[in-house]
Amino acid sequence: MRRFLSLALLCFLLLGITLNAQAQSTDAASSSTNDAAALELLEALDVESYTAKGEAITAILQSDDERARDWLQALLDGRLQRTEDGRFVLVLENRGRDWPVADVLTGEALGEMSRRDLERIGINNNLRNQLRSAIAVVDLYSLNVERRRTSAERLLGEVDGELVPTLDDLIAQEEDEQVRYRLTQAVAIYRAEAGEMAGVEALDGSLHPRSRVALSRAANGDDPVVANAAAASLSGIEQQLKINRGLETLYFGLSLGSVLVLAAIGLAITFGVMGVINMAHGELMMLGAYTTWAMQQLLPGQPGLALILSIPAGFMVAALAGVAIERGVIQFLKGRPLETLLATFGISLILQQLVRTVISPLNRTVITPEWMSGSLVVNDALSLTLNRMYVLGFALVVFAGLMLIMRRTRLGLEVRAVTQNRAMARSMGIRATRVDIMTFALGSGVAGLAGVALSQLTNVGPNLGQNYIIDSFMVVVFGGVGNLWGTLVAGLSLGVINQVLEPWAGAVLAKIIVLVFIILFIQKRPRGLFPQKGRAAEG
Amino acid sequence: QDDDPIKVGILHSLSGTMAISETVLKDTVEMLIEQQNEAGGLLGRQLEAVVVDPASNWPLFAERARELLAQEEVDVIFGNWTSVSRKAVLPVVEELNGLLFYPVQYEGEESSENVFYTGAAPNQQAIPAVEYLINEVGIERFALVGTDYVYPRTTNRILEAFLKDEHGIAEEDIMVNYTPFGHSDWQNIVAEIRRFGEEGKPTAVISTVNGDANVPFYTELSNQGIDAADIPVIAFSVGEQELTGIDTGPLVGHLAAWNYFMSVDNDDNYDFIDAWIEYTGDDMAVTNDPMEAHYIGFNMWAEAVRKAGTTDVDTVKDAIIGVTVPNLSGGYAAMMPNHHITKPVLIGEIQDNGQFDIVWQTPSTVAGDAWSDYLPGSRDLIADWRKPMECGNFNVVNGSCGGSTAAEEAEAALAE
Amino acid sequence: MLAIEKLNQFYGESHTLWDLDLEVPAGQCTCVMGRNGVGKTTLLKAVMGEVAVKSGELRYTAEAGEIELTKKAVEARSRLGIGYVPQGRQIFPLLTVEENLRTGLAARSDGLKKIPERVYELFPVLKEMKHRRGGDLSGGQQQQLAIGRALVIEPKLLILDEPGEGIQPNIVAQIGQVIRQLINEDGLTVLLVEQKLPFARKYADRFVIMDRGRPVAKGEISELSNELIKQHLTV
Amino acid sequence: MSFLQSLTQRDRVFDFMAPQASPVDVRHGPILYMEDVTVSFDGFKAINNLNLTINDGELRCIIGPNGAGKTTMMDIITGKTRPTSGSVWFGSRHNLLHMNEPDIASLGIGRKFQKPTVFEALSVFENLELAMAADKRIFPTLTARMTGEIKDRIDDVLETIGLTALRHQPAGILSHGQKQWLEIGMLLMQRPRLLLVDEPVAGMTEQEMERTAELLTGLAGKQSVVVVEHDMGFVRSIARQVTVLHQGSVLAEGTMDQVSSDPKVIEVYLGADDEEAA
Amino acid sequence: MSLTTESSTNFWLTRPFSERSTQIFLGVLLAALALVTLLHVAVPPDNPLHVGAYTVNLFGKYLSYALLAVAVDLVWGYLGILSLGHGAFFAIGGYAMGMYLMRQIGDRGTYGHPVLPDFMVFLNWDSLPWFWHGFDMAWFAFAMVLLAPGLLALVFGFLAFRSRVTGVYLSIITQALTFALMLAFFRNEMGFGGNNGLTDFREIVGFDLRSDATRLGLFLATGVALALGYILCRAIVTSKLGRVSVATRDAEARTRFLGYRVERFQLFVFVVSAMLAGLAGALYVPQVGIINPSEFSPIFSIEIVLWVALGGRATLYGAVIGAILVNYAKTIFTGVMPDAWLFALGAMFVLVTVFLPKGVAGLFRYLKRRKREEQTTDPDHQHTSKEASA
Ligand SMILES: Nc1ncnc2c1ncn2[C@@H]1O[C@H](COP(=O)(O)OP(=O)(O)OP(=O)(O)O)[C@@H](O)[C@H]1O
Ligand SMILES: Nc1ncnc2c1ncn2[C@@H]1O[C@H](COP(=O)(O)OP(=O)(O)OP(=O)(O)O)[C@@H](O)[C@H]1O
Ligand SMILES: NC(N)=O
Ligand SMILES: [Mg+2]
Ligand SMILES: [Mg+2]
Repeated sequence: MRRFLSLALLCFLLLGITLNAQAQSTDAASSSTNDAAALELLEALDVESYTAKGEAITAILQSDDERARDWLQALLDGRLQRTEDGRFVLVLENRGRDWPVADVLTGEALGEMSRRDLERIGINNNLRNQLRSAIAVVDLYSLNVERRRTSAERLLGEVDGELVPTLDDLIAQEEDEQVRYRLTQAVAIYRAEAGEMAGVEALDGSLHPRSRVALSRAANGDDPVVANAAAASLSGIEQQLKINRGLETLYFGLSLGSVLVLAAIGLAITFGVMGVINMAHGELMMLGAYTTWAMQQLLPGQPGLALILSIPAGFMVAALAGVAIERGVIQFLKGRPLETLLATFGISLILQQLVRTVISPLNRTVITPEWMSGSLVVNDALSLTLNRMYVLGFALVVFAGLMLIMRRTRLGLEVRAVTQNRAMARSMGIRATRVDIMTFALGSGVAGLAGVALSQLTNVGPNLGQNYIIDSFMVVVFGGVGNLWGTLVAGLSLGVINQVLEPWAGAVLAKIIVLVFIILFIQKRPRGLFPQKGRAAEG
Repeated sequence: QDDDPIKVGILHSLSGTMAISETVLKDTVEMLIEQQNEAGGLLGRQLEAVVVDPASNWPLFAERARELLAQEEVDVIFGNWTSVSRKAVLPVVEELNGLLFYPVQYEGEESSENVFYTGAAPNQQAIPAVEYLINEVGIERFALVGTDYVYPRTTNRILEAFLKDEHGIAEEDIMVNYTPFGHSDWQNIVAEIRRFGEEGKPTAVISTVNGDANVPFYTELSNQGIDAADIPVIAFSVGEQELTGIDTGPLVGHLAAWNYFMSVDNDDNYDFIDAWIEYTGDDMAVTNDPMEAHYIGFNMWAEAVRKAGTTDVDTVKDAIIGVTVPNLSGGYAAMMPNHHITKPVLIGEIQDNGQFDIVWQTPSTVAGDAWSDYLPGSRDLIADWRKPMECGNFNVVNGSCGGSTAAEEAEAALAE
Repeated sequence: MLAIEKLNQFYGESHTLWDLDLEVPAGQCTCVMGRNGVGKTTLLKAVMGEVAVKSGELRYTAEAGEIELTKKAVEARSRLGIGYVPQGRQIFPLLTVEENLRTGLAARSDGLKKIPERVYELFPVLKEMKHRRGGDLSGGQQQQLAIGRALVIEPKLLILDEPGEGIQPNIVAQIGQVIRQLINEDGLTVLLVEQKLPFARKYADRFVIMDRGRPVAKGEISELSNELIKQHLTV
Repeated sequence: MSFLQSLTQRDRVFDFMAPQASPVDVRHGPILYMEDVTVSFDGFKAINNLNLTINDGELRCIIGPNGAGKTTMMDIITGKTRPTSGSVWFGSRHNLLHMNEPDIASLGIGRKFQKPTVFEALSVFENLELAMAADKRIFPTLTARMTGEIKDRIDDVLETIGLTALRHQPAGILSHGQKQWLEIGMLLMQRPRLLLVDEPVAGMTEQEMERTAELLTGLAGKQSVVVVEHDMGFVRSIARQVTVLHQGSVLAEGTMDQVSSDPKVIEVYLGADDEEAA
Repeated sequence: MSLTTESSTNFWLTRPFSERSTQIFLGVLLAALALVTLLHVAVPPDNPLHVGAYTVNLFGKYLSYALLAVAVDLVWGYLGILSLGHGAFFAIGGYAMGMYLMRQIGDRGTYGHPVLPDFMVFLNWDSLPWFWHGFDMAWFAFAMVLLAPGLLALVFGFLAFRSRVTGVYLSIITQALTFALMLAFFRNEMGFGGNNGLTDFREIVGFDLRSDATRLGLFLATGVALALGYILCRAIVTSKLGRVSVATRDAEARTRFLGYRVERFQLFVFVVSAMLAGLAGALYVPQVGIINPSEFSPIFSIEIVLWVALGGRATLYGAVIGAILVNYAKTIFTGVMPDAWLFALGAMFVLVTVFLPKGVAGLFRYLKRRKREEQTTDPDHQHTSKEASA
């Protein structure tokens, strides 16, 4: 399998034609005569045996049909299907019971068909690999730089001796820096594995895993000079990798931390500042997450836009729910903070079951928009996942916003006055009721925002809230109740500690250690990371 | 008396963490009962569902089971998902002599007189899946990733032994990792898997990750760019139901091993799916393996009742061994003397529509093995509930029935 | 300025204020006196609305005319120009001195955003300790803060519950002078609870002596004789 | 300490077996001795090189401007605040800086707080009961009985503080002045060697002030009393020796007449028209 | 708080018996125990009045929850420590009992190993871990039921109280404690059966756990334990120590200035409470037939607090009422309306908090006061009646 790519490339080259050259010379008139041949090619795919299918793929690759790439892509995506009357169709949208289809050969839309009447040309992972390689081969000659980059990348570790001269030619012709670099690297990997000094030298400092595999093979080779050079290269690379791994762990930690911060920051308002032990906080987050889902249902095909709109919408939905909770229950519990625990726990049960009954007990799918998936590649050994980077940034923005509101607006002052001495605050003319509503709405709304962010990382389901409530309280308390900075620092540091511990302790033990750490830390600082100091706090 | 409906207990969590998986099973049994009633009931009597909610709380499972058997006096129970809930219920059904049909794949190492295991035992899922990876895909390196509880632990132990002994896989080519329930931060583990797979050998992940932890797991896999073609993940707990909560686009090609897929091309299956969609009123509703298990279990029980002419537990228990009913994948399921059933093993690849494409299946059905051949303690045990053996853990080496007779003897001694 | 009529107040079952009548004339300082626990603080709280009254009327003369206070919410009362310095200081312990003062801005009708300089002039220690938390201040400093905070409102009616408590003598005298000054120059009305006779004698215009929840003697401050004191204030 | 010792000296292992605190050693005169004490809060020196000696049986008045550090000084003596530097001795045996609040309290230092703090959920009677000098370790407390003698004492104190009628009311409902009295009552129940009284007459009428004065002067001699007060009339009526604190250190010390004619004291504290307040 | 201080001159442990509330409580409890026994044993099964084994078992479970709630109320109601981790002590007591019951299985397990419990054979362990030794002896196991949670509470409490951790900080670290223990017990390496926990019990001190007589016995034993636990707690709260606790709850610092070593009082009460919780767990396990780490889950501990709050904090009998009420409601609701019972339970929590600020016990006291008020309606006598009511 490993060598399939070079094989395919070779056959392809032997034909001595490139598709893009071909594409120009083909005209529409010849397509009908081609259809019979094309049908034959496709027929060959509709067999039981995967080996036979593999051969059929090669045949398609070798044919000079300009639609070959599209067919292969359709096959790869599982959209190449057959109707009962033997027609090959392309499934345009395969969700639900009836799917819209189009004819593969003519491209003519055929309306919707029942999935019962369609039979898919199945592939397995082997064929998938083969297809990818095949497409890559075609793409190596593509005019599109992106496609060339992808296919050059695929060549790493897949090159064999026969291919080297061809690749050297390609390198000479290639204009794009990146494609050239990858192709050079691909050749170097082959050479290093073959024990050639040139290969080893070219791979020095390369962080790509394939290079490392090649170098370690070279290091075990017979020629002591090459082996030594390879070993030296390797140890240099290991050093680099260690640094990269450290950075990666830090990133993991900050990103886990940002999730904790997001989950906790709303609670830092409702619990930390207002003193309401809000057990329904998690369910408010859940509402935010479901809002994202609902948005995506409302705007099918535009997951990104839906996600962006979910930010204000999630805030509003959760904030309104917060207002309802405050008006309906919490206002009657003034001065009885512990009772809020009881009531909000009841509310959280109700909200959970409400979602189960009204929507579904099952998780909902929230789609990650294109621009949020994948990673930002820093180098071959370090890439930062984009969705988490967005979440990290989002958490910081939300934090900064809250900080501004609490520090710079009158609401911040008034809510603190009201919680510290309600009667006196009212005597000073502060509208305590309004302050309560607004603050609770703010805290709840932020929970909603957290839910929007979480929908990109984890399950959107009725249990979402339950999974975060304990952690949230822990972060708020660990940071020091009533201190927003504390929440930020606590969340981020717990995240980092957890991720640093995880590789050597395992996920379960790491969690236990973090909990024990919290217990011991509180012994040292009985009022959290950033305690309220002085007479005032001691009361 | 004879006109009284036959009571069918349904013991699935409708709230709490397991509701996500179990609610549909409750609906499935209710649907099957409805269908049966439309077809005239059983023995001329109507069936009546008795639904309770054990709320994902294990002691509550025991309590509800006792209520079903002692208060409601149901004739049979369909229920449970997690092994721990089954363990909690087991003493109750044994004491009150009930019938329990358990529909979920599990770790084996159990055979009770009163329980019928319609889900897969490890030899009906894990072992064939690994055979597939080695023989068909050419995998040489395995990351065993699971949730930290008994089912993954056992499965992985069996697999480790199997990989080393039968396929000569080296210690360093096996990586094992456990995470807590509901684990949501997979960054480190996925990075570790990625590095594990970058060493040059074809690598696969065998996932016994349970329930809610799967969504963040797969999300992280796709974000860190782990593609099914590079490092395929084969899962034993991810079915169509779980996929409804995941954006499957990036997961295409990852695998699952089950005994049934919704995509099975078979008319019985299409009828079942249509009935299900109609019953739920949801066009998007999916079916999955434990649902099929209940379908088989329900039909087996109905068949046994018909055969016995009564719902009496002891009679049905004897009658059901050997009963064979069609499964949904075009074959037949038979109840074995060890209270496990025969099942085909299917490997499917995830499609971007949330369905599985079946890429491989065992040539014939596999009989469930209550006691694993790969574990030292259980190698010598067999279960056979036919007369005269009537034992769930017969030790073939010393030729005696393990704990059960000892217990009976003690009981007898106490009674005197 | 404020006329109280037939005021009855209960704490649970215990009847604290009994059919209380009281007149607080505008532009004057009325001093309420009485032994511990007779209901002085309760009376002031009833005026502020911090405790609910069972029956009676509180007629307050504001710029807009006469207003029945019992129907007004607490926060509305301060917006009508009533400043309150409660017993026991009741500052916000975790707010800084400055923030404590800023809370008073809520009740101002002119929407002023800055703390009037006059407050700092009167209590320079507050300016010095602007950024310290209120709860960290010494007892006397807190008392000064409480008075300063009430003055931020620029009240028409100032209610003071033992304002001199815990304050050093020269500042007590100064507070007295400021009160007089505000009364004389700005026409402020003051309702004062005070136990210390010298202070009352020096700065109040009228006195009311309370016992068991009702006034038992009242008059011009000059009429406050040792006789009366013996009769009502001795235990 | 050897293992054996640790077994025999079980009072060091199990606190509830420890004997009552050893008596105060006042053979050398002073019962309280503060030397070079400094406290700073984030750089602000609330107490600055304070030196103060209280003799056994003395009644000492301490006055000084708001924020002079009077309350902070009491906080140091009772273990609430740890000084930045300096030493504080109770008698010549007990270094108070090495002890925590309950240890210091059981040595015989009682305190009335500036802001009255009582146990609001407990009745007036129970407040006094808890304050009473008694064995305050766990098991004696658990098995303590209410004897007639104890009841009589509490009744006496209730009489003194004028709260007999409210004895079964929760202390939370008391008026401000009543709480002040209750705190004084708790102090009396405690029978400490040294009483620290922070502003005892705030919110009291002239007559109540006189009663308090009598009470405190009556205690002096048997017990040592330190009074902080801003009411000059009251101070004059009880004071023998007066210490003036200013900015955390002693500004003046002497009899009331000496102090009140001191121009520095007049400037920072009394003000020009002190005669009114007197 | 109507503490009858003056009459309480007798021995501290017998003091509660002179209280009316305790008399009523014990009377009701013993009557209930007797009634259930009678209806179970003497009334034939086909009679509608017959109480079945299922119900007896259910009541036994409620009673052990009630004891647990009493333990929580002791620390929360009277000491002001909101423990969100009491489930840990309950579970540890339960595990101690579970280990004993596992050892009682002997060679009757599925693998027939004479010493090792099934899950150890299954995990391929060759010998019993050290901490399992001794649990084959009833006296040792029963001692551990009290000592193990007591010891954990002692160590944990010692650290926390010494450092003066209070309020939410204390609540959260108790929660962290139980959370950490839950994760630890989930681990198979811990040697407690992992997620599956301990099950399949056969007999207890020689009695078959599956017989109705044993079940009745366990129910009665739990009832007696509840009565004794209640009396002990009552004795503590009516003693001077109880008043010190309340003082600590309201003004911890002030209590220190009176010479009480607050942290030791807290520790004492906390340990007593943990032991009672452990006892409750030990009685719970044989009745429900399983112990698994989910008893350690923080949500369970929060639920316990909810029972207490719902019944009425700081009354003890309120805790009992709350525990029984909530769990009975759960039983009923999950059976009668399996799809919607969370709505009912959630609504119950909300309504009780809003309309019964002092819980169900508060309602009782309110009704009692109303009755008394009706007897003395003369408004002029209000002052005197107030004093008389004290
Ligand atoms: N924790 C603290 N943080 C900052 N400053 C403090 C703190 N505690 C006390 N101070 C300051 O220390 C000074 C001394 O306070 P202290 O309470 O001892 O004064 P005092 O002499 O008792 O005054 P008063 O007569 O007003 O009661 C004050 O200026 C106060 O603001
Ligand atoms: N919350 C309350 N509940 C019940 N009774 C209360 C409450 N607050 C005060 N009281 C009682 O009401 C009476 C009057 O209290 P109030 O505080 O008005 O007295 P006061 O005249 O201000 O006394 P002082 O001079 O001591 O401040 C007192 O007997 C007090 O015990
Ligand atoms: N049996 C299981 N999957 O717990
Ligand atoms: Mg007052
Ligand atoms: Mg002071």
